[in-house]
Amino acid sequence: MIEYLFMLTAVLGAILALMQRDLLKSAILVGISGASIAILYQYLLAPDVALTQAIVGAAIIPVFFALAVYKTRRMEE
Amino acid sequence: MNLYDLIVKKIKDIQGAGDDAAITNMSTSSMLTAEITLISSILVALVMLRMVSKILMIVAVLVVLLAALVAMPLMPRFKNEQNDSMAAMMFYVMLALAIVITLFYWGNLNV
Amino acid sequence: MNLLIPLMVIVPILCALFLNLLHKKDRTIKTIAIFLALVLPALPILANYGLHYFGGYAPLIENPTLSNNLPSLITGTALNTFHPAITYSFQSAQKIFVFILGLVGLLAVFTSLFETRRPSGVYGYMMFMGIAAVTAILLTDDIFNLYVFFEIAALATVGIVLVSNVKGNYETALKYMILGSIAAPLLLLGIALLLGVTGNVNITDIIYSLKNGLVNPQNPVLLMACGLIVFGWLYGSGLPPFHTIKSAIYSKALPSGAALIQAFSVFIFIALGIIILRIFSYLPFSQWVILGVSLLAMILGITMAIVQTDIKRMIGFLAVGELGYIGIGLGLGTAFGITAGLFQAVNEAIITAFLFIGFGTVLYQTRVSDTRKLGGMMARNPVVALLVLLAGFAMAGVPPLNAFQSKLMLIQASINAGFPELGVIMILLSIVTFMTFMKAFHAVFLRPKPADLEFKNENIPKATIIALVVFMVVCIVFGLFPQVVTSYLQPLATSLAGGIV
Amino acid sequence: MVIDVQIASLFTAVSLIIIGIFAAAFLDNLIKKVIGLAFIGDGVNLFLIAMGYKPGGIVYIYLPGMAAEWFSQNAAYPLPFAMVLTSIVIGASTMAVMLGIIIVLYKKRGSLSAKEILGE
Repeated sequence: MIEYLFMLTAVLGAILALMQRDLLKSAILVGISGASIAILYQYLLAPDVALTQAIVGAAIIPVFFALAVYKTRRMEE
Repeated sequence: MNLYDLIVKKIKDIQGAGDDAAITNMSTSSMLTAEITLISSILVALVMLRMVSKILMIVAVLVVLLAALVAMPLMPRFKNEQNDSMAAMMFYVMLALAIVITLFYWGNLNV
Repeated sequence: MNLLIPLMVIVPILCALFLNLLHKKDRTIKTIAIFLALVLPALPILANYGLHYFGGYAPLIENPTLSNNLPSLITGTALNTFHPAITYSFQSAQKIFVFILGLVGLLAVFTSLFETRRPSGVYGYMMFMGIAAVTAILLTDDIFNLYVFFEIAALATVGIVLVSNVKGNYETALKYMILGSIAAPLLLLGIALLLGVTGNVNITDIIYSLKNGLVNPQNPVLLMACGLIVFGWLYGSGLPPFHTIKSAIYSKALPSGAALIQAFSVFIFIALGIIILRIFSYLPFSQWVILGVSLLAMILGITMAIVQTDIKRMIGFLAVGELGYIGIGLGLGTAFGITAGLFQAVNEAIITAFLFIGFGTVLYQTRVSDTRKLGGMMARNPVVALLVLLAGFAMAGVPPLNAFQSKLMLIQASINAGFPELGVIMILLSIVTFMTFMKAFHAVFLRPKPADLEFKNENIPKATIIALVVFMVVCIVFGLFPQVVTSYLQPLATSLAGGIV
Repeated sequence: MVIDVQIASLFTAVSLIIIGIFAAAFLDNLIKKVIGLAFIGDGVNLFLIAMGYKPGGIVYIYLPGMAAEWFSQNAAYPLPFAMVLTSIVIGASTMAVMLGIIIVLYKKRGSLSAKEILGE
């Protein structure tokens, strides 16, 4: 049953990430969405992909975005 | 005012005041060539509709010919339409995606 | 098992990786790079035809020692014939394509080594990586492997544009990447749908499943997959609506890079087009879509080329327009038409590279690409002017040169297939192509030199002229002896037209 | 009524793709555009994974003691999973290149607006 919750957080995280004016918050929400997808992969019987997605989707990509925001500007004009 | 001046004036009107590129002899003649090529190749391509129905072909060729004559300098508009801005490109990409999917999905199911 | 087949992909990757280790030893790098680049066109000539299974996993039917111990659940069904490994297939058509790609790559690398100040660096890396990726796209029989190398080729293209230092290159590269990041995942989605229906990513196996009734070919999901793969094809080869971004990409790269990128587009066009024809030729609609898109590409590309004032942009649009000719050949669906289309692809890859590098000498000397500010180059370099003129003749299809043969074949094929209108349009657009080229040629070479035109570099490197002469020789040889190429392309065309793959 | 997990994941994937395309097409901020593109990639990956899922199946690891036939009927289909591993890495590297270009453009032009930077 809990997998439906993660589907919901994945989609909600995506929508919320695009609605933020603060780009750093968006980066974090991208991480939340990526992490929910990683857990979803675990439920869909793909534990090895889940591991990769947990590292790439929940850690590396948000860090990329955070670094880009740090090098440019935090608030959307 | 002779015909050449009329064409130059019309091209200038469509390009608008924002474009500072001078309208030279060369650019006008290339615009004209492009215009004629565009209209003639579209008309010839429309003749291929005869595969579907001959009457449809005749009607389509006449309608497109009339429309092209009425809206005559098409090429400046075409050039403006195919500019390098992201928004225009994205619009056409989305349009193409929609057309391709629809054509393949409905076109093949209902043949 | 033929070891030279994987080497065609591995050699350029090794070049890309190891040449930069020798940084600062310029002479050594030049020698090694030229030697290794010479290997690129030589490999396909030396290699024998065959299939290469990565990891050595041949289909069970060819591997009796393994299949003896397996239950009949596996050996008794279609699983017995499926390809478990990533398969590279090297046949006669691939031989000529990889050879031409290697030749264009060799000459582009050769030119860039002497035109750029530093022979080692990111530029060479990206060029070799792109060559490796496109070679793999041509060879692979595995549609997911194709997607991976498709992405690598796109990244290499972006890399070639980024290092060029032309004004506005970053903006164009970013636009290309954003559009690519929409189109490439959708191509993957198409592949995913295909995988979901057939359970396979090997193209031969997918066709086997479709032909032998393992899956229903009229499944709507397959239609969706075909649409998405066609969309990825539009992006990969720069057909409308991607023609504006693709021609912008050509114009923002250095001339040698642009010559290479257009060869990438041509060969991606061919590779994906062949795949669409192989898998989906049973849908009558697929051929109509290929024809329609090609017609649109021809008309839009060539009419847009006339009104450009920047030489590189003009050749970029012409290159897109010429893609339409190939597509018409493929879309006609007859063996003769497909042969003509593939022959036109080979010719176009050479001629457009010839034009880019030829006009590149002007850019090298003056750093100006606007036709309105150029002039009088004929007096400085009559030899180069003559070579560029020959390139223009070749593109327009003037008799003794190669595109004449392929365009003639295309027109004959379109008349034989019952579409004389296509022949008329092709002749019309050839004439306009010639006029466009002559306009640029007049503005750059024949007109008196404007007073304010300055020369940054006095002399054209000998290497560039050698490259141009090689291109000219290839054009003339292919023009006089078209059977040399068409005999290689015929088997593939016949199998595509007959639907027996 | 409970919807099947597989169908629900496919719908999640499609909605992620649609959200991503929407963001890439309509949002003006370049970083937001790239975030949208990341969602398109995620959605396609999830689609592939959901395709390999087998309801009530097991993870595709062949342990000693399993009967081969039982395993082949109950294990998830591992081919798409192997593809997704590659696809995730490709997506991440593309993203990194795009963000790098955006940083350079910001240094040059001092803006993150697509209208300003990627206009004509």
